[in-house]
Amino acid sequence: MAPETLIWLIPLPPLLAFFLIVLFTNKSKALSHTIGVGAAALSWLGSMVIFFQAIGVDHFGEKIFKSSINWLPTGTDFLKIGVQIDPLGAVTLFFVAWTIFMIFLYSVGYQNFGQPKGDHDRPGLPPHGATVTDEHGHKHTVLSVEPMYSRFFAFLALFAFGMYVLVVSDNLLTLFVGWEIMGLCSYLLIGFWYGKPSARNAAVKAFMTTRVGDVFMLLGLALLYSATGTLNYRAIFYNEEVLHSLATTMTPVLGLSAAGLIGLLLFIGTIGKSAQWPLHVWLPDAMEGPTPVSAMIHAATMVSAGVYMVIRIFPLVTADWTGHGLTTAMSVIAFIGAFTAIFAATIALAQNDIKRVLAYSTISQLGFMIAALGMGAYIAAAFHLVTHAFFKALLFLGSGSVIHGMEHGVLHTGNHKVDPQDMWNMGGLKNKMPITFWTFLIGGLALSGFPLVTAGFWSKDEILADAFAHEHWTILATLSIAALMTAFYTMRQITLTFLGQPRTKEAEHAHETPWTMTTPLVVLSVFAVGFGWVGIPEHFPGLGGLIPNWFHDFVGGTLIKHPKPVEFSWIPLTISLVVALGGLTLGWLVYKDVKAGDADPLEKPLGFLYPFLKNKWYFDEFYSYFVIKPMTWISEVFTKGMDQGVIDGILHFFARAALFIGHVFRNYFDKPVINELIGDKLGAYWTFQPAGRALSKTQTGRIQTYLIGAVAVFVAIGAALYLFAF
Amino acid sequence: MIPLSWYLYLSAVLFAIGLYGVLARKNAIAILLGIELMLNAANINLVAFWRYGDPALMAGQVFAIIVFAVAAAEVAVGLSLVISIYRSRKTVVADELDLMKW
Amino acid sequence: MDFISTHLLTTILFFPVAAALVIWFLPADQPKAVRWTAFLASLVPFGLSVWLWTQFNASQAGFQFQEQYTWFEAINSTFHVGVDGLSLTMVLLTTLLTPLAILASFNITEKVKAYMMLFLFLETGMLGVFLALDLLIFFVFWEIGLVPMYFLINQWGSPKGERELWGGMKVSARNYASLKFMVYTMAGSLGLLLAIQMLGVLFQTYDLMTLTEKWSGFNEGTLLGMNVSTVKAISFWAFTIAFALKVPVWPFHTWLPDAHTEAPTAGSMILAGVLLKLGAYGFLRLVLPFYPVESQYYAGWLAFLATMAIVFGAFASFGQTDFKRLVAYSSVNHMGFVLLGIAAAAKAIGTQDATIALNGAVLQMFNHGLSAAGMFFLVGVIYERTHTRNLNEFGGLFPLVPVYGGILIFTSMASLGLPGLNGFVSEFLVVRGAFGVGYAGGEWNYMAVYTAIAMLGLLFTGAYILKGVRKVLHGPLNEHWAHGEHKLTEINTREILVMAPLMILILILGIWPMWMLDVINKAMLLLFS
Amino acid sequence: MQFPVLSIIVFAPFVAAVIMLLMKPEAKNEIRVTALSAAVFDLVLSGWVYYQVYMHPSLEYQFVEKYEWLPVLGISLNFGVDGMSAPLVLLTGIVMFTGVLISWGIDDRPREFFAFLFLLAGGVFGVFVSLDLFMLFFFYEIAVFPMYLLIAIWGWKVTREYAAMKLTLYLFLGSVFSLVGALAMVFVNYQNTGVITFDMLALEKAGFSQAFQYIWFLPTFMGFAILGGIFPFHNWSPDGHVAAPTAVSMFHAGVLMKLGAFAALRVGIMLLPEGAKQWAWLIFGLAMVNVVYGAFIAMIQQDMKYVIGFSSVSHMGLVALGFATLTREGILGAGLQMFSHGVMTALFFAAVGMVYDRAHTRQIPELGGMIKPLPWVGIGFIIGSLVSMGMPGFSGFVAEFPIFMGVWQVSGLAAILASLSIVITAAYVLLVVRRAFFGEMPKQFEHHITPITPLDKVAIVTLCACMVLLGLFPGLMAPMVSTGVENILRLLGGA
Amino acid sequence: MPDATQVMFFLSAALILVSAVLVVTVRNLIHAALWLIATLFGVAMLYVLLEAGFLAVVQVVVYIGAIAIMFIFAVMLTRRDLLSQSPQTNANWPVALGVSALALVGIAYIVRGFVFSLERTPAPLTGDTLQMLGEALTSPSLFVLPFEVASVLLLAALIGSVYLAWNKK
Repeated sequence: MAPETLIWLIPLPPLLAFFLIVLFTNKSKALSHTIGVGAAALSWLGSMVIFFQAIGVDHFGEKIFKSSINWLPTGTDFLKIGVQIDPLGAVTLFFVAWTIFMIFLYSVGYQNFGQPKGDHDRPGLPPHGATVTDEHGHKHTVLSVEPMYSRFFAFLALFAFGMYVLVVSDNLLTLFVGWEIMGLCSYLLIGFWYGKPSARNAAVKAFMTTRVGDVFMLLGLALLYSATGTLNYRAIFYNEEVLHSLATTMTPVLGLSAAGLIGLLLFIGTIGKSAQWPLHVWLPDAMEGPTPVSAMIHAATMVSAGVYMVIRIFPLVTADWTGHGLTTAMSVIAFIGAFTAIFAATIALAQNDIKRVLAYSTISQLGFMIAALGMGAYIAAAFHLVTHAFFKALLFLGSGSVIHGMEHGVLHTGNHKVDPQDMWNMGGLKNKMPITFWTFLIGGLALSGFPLVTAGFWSKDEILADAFAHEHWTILATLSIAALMTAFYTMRQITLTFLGQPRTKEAEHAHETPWTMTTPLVVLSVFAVGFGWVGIPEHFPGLGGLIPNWFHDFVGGTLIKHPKPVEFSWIPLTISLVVALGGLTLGWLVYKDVKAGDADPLEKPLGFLYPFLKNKWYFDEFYSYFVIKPMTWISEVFTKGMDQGVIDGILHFFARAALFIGHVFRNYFDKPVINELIGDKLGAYWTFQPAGRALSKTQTGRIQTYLIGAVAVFVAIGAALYLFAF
Repeated sequence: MIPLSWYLYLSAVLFAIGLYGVLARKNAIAILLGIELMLNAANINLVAFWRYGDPALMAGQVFAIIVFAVAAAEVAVGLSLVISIYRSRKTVVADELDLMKW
Repeated sequence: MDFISTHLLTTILFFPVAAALVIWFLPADQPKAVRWTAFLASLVPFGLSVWLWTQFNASQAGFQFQEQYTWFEAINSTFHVGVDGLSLTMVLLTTLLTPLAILASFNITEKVKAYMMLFLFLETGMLGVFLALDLLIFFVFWEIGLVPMYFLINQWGSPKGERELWGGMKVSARNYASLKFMVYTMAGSLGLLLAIQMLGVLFQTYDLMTLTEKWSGFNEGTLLGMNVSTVKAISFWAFTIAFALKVPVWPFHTWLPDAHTEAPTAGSMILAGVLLKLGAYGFLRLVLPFYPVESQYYAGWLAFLATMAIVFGAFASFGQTDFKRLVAYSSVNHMGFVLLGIAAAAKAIGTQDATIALNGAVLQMFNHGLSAAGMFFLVGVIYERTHTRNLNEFGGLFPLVPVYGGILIFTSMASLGLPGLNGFVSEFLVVRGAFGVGYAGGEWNYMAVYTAIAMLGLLFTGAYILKGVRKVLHGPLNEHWAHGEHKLTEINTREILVMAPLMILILILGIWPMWMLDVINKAMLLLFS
Repeated sequence: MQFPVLSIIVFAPFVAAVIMLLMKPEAKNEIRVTALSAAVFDLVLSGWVYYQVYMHPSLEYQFVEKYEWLPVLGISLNFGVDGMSAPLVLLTGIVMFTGVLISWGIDDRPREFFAFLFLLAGGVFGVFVSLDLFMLFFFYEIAVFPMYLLIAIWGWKVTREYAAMKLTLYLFLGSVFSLVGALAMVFVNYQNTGVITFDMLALEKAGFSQAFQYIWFLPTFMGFAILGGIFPFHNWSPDGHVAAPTAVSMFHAGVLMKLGAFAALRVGIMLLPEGAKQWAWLIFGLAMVNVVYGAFIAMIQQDMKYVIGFSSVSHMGLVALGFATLTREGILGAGLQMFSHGVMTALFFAAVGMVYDRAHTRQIPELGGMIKPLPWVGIGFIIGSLVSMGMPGFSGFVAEFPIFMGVWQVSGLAAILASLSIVITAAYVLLVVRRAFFGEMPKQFEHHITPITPLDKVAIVTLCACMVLLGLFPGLMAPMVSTGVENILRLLGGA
Repeated sequence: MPDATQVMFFLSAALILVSAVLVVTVRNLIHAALWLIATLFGVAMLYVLLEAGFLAVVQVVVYIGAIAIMFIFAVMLTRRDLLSQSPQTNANWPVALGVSALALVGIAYIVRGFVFSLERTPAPLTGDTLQMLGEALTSPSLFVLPFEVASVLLLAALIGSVYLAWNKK
């Protein structure tokens, strides 16, 4: 079928899966995950077809796959929505499809499919494990299946749907739709174990924090739409004069050009979604969700979506950019990115939770990409996005596997105090779970940019090279230090987790996880290594040119002005080599012989910094103090003080006033004046009663007196008649 | 010969006198007497008009007769009233008969 | 049939009354019969209005299916009804929600007859407002709608609850609420009444179309000793306040939380679903056409009020511990967007941005009708089971009532404006339109600022919605509801049947709003350009 | 010589009264039946008259009958109805009918009660239809006089003497003023034309001098307006309402006050149009006070009858207001309001009476939950209150709306002020409804509230029907009234 | 120079008036009754002058013979007052006087302005007036009805007075 049609179809299977599971099959776990994984597979298949068709076309950038339809009538014309796959879309689709598929597969194992039902498991809480008796009659506890197994896959499917929509859409509106749907899913999945207050709060936090970004993004959309009359990528970003006019029209806001303003507004959306400083706080808490979800969020979907969007709007941000120096928007972006990169890295140094370390590493890696975009390194950013997606997914799934293994141990010893995620409880898992170890190692190396082999090296190196080439020294410096730290904490993590001796009984009883979980690890580790090779710079000594810099050529086609690759220089290469290897060795040296119960070796040297870092620079406290509290307070004021106090007060005042007036009228005027004075006194008492008394004298009751009157009157009337009538 | 007006004036005066009697006298019977006078005054008029009008028409006389009858009736009833009142109240003084004053 | 097709509107309009009269003669001791009669009867207008929708020709200018009968010729007022795209949408909403509301109130046990009759009367009252093409008739129905609602709140409202007035004087909350609702609204419509009278005196007619052209054209000279512009300004505010009160717009909104909270479930469904729309409809049908100049001049104020409504509404809603109050305030917040759209349109009437804003506003009216009704119903469902609305007494109910939880989340997301569900489309259009107006041709004006602030409100919308969901469904399970006689029962089929149409529409409108927006859009184009 | 329907309508009650007085006082049921049949008879006839006038609208008086009565003084029994009076004739018929129905239970000398009631009714009919000034007064006094006895004998023990005397004094005092005014007209007319006539149609054409009209309008109009409850002289009416027995209150508020307003219109405005124009401002002002003042006072009353009494003051104020505008809409509205308010208060008092007969209190705080035992009464009262708050769809709105239109033409500010009363009215009637008919029923009333009789139901339904019908189809009355209005405007020189 | 009839008239008139005045003034009721008789007699004389012989007879017979005597009886029956020496006129007799005078003036005025001449001479009588009277009283075309009414009146009065005066002890 025509690729366009196919593209339309790609997002649908997950959606259908969602509805099928929610509405019908949620009773049957097997059916549900079959549907879920099947749907993922279908989308994956479709994506692959599209991807390969896309790379089949040369100069794909000019003749992309797109089709669109009218969606909203806006006065005389229509707001169109549609799908499109351009080079950027294609690669995104590629890694998204892979990671999502892998994560689905992984989830089956992670949620303990096939395991018995938990003894006292309850929906909304992580499974506690179930006791089984084996053939020897030994009772022992094993992992129990997730009570909301089907629902998990439903949400996951919805999540996937959101991401696919975002990727295939040809305009920012539908992108936003997918974007928000993912927001919902992150909410649902982070709060998957809503029974835990921490999870519940994390979910709300995630949703709200990202929503802060989304609101501004929506504003940006509205502005862009009003400015250009469309939201279609091609119509805006692939259109010189539109970009130019946007760049030249000035706005009252901080002297930004319309392009810049819109760019920044949209970028705030990214800050939220991609957890850039200062809206990064939700991402670590998002670890409350089941690990596949973390992988989903961090690697495959949400956070990548943020970066993806910035890459999309790159032409807007860089509109009328001469190539040296930075536009205001760009510098803002670059600053945020760079700062986030180092800031997150520092925090990661002091974390003990295996997943949180990864979380902060994600933040900092995203910082890298954003910084790259900020300084105009389009390709590099995109490249790092893809590679990062792969190895970060790998790392998360790996850590999930570790945790799973640890849980085994925990169940075995039955000591539930032990936190299976705390790296200090681990150690020496290398032999217990080899596959996990090796894949995790690959991932870790990729993350820290281990030279030449790993994908991470190539992409990160490219960023540094770009920074160097365009002489953004500060950025270069910052990123380099960040990279150093990255390598350091990665090694710290690996060492603490896998190397050395088990520091706890649980660690000793951990063991390898089922194939459903290990297979994805293997697959992803392949990409974590291999995907770097498609983007090796032309002039790289030795390797350069063995494989053409395919990624650069291909993705570069997305833009009108095909960005020219930076010329090779040794300095950034050395830097990246040094930081990577240096960091790794340093980490290994520091942590190689940590014993159970030891304090973190960094604690002493860092001094007061350590708690500061450990507490994430106290950002959560800061927010709860300066944002949450005031907000609740204000709402209190509005309801109690404003509505029921002032406004209702006024109303009640009117009511009382009316009553009072009535009271005054009646008791101070009507009764005394009208009734008493005029009516009774003046009328009756002073007039009628005297008159009556006077007249009553005439009423003698004697017939003759009456008779006299009668005759008199008769005569009188007679006289009158006589006078008038005759 | 006598002009009609003489009769008329005469009856007028007689009527007035009777009226005065009716209005001024204390005693119930005296009041009745006054009424008699007035009736007679009327009668004089009737007959006088008969005579001076068209004698062929007997209206004047007829009504005079009817007045007699009325007078008789009036006296009969009146007096019997007086008597019954006298029985109950032991008086026939009109002034004392002021039950009408409520 | 021929009669019906020629008298379609009057049939739709008065069928409920007829049904109510029929119900009157049903035995009072047969609530079942009464309920079902009411329900089926209320389905008829729905069917008819769907048919009306199909028969309606969107691209034809002016009103269709007009009917006109002499009514009060002594003051030149006729009974004149007709529909255009705007009223058609609202009619559809009304006739859709009424059966659902009636179905939702099947659990009413006391005075069922009266209840159902009132409901049907209410439907007629609301429909009348939407259909009227005569200002006087408009007002008649406008006011008459209050009566049934007053008694619904006063009689079938939540029996518990007290409201403290001045001096420690306490009154039962539902009495307070109902009286406040009635008197407040009447007071609000006083200005409207007076203005209408003035127009009638001025032009000796109440026909909407005639008035529209005459009044909006009538610009110089003096009136009542003031020059026309002043008079027009005053009467503009008279209209505005009357409608703003109904919408309701901050600061005229305080009747709403009380009324909503005390009203019976179905009552609040209709109240939020349709009655609030009357106000917005008034803006679109009367204020903008009558006062193009004034509304443009005062658009800033309208926008200000709208923004206030959005932000304060959101904040206030977030501050609630009473679930129903929370939802009630959310109405303030959502209707704020309608007004924002209207204000934007007023500012730049006739432009494309204005049209977009209006599309958004009207669609938002419809959407809010769906989602708010749904939310109130869901609150009602849980209230009926737990007899409390205090959010702090819930918690972690999700495992007990997964289906209910699912539906609740779905509906909340709709009202939160999640893309893919209806709320988003309309809110986006409003924001887009308003911003477009604020950014007309590279020229910036206050509308942009207001829009920006309104977006802040949108953020807090999320906050309170999530607060609601979080407090009810998530978190550690409040064991009180887990077992024993308090055990929370799952939402039953009837209730699901009430929700189903709403949810389906919410979804459809979210994904494919074209079918409705097209009608609205054409209407707006015909009306305002 | 057509069928003398009007004189039959007028005299039937008198005849009925005489017949009843001749019946044995023990034969209560026979008496009641007689009363009822007479009432129905009149109702039917007046309905027929109404129908005829409705069917053949014309500016002329219809069903005109003229019998010499005292030709020497130009007094004749001269009957006729126009668009203004026909509704009032119908109203009287209705109130008479319902009044008889709801006073069925009166056990204390029903013979005299009904006799006096019918005297009253006959007088009222007479006033509405007579085109002869003298006859108008004649019937006016006949109508006012029985009130005294009805209140003093059958009234509420506590205040009946006071109220009865007060009422009589006020009304006679008023009528004296008007009488003087009327006689002045007749004499002046005699001097001008050398003809003594009390024929109003003739007097309309008399063309009194400006000065004369300026002088005499006020006493004439105010004299009657007192019975219409105009402001400084309104106080007899609430006290009277409170003291009067139910049926009498119905007549009193329902018809008598209209009597005043109507006579004020007929004699005051129609005979002295110039004076009316001259003094309109004063009447307008007083009426404004009525409207607002009455509403405010009604709001703080605790006694249901007082509430309604003062609401009547307020509503009759609207009538006077309508007159005082001297505009087509205003007078039209006033005409409608007379009917609407008549029916409404009749219903109100009927309802209150029914409650009072059972609960033996009218104090709102002591009542409650009455709608459970007395659903019909409650619904009736509710409809009444909707009418009185000018709720569209009921007659009150149809009547008040044109009045306000008229007021607008005089002064926008006044319109705004007066409209205040609408809200206040809404507030207090709703409060009454809620406190008296809803809420908790006090213990002592449990099982003591007997259901109302079918007759009462008939009464309630009749009255409600009128209000709703008129509210939904103003066309049933407005056109007719507007012919009457044309008539008046013609006299006012087409204002 | 007055002719015989005039003289007769003056005499009787004088008799009538004087006695009438005495009737209403004298204190003793017996005398008053007696003076009444005198008055009635004078009236009878006038009848003669007016050539109404029958009436004159009836006057004498019925009035003087019956009525006047009845008065005397009545007076006797209520004799207690006869002894009272208190004035026989009530407090406001002057008013009474004035009013009656007024009445007199009124009547006199009317008589004066009378339409036809008061100076005409009576036509000579033709035929038997007594017979004519009889026919007038009996012929249905004339006055039989008033006559019958009068008789019924008499009867009623008769029964009534009997009933009233009946001593119920």
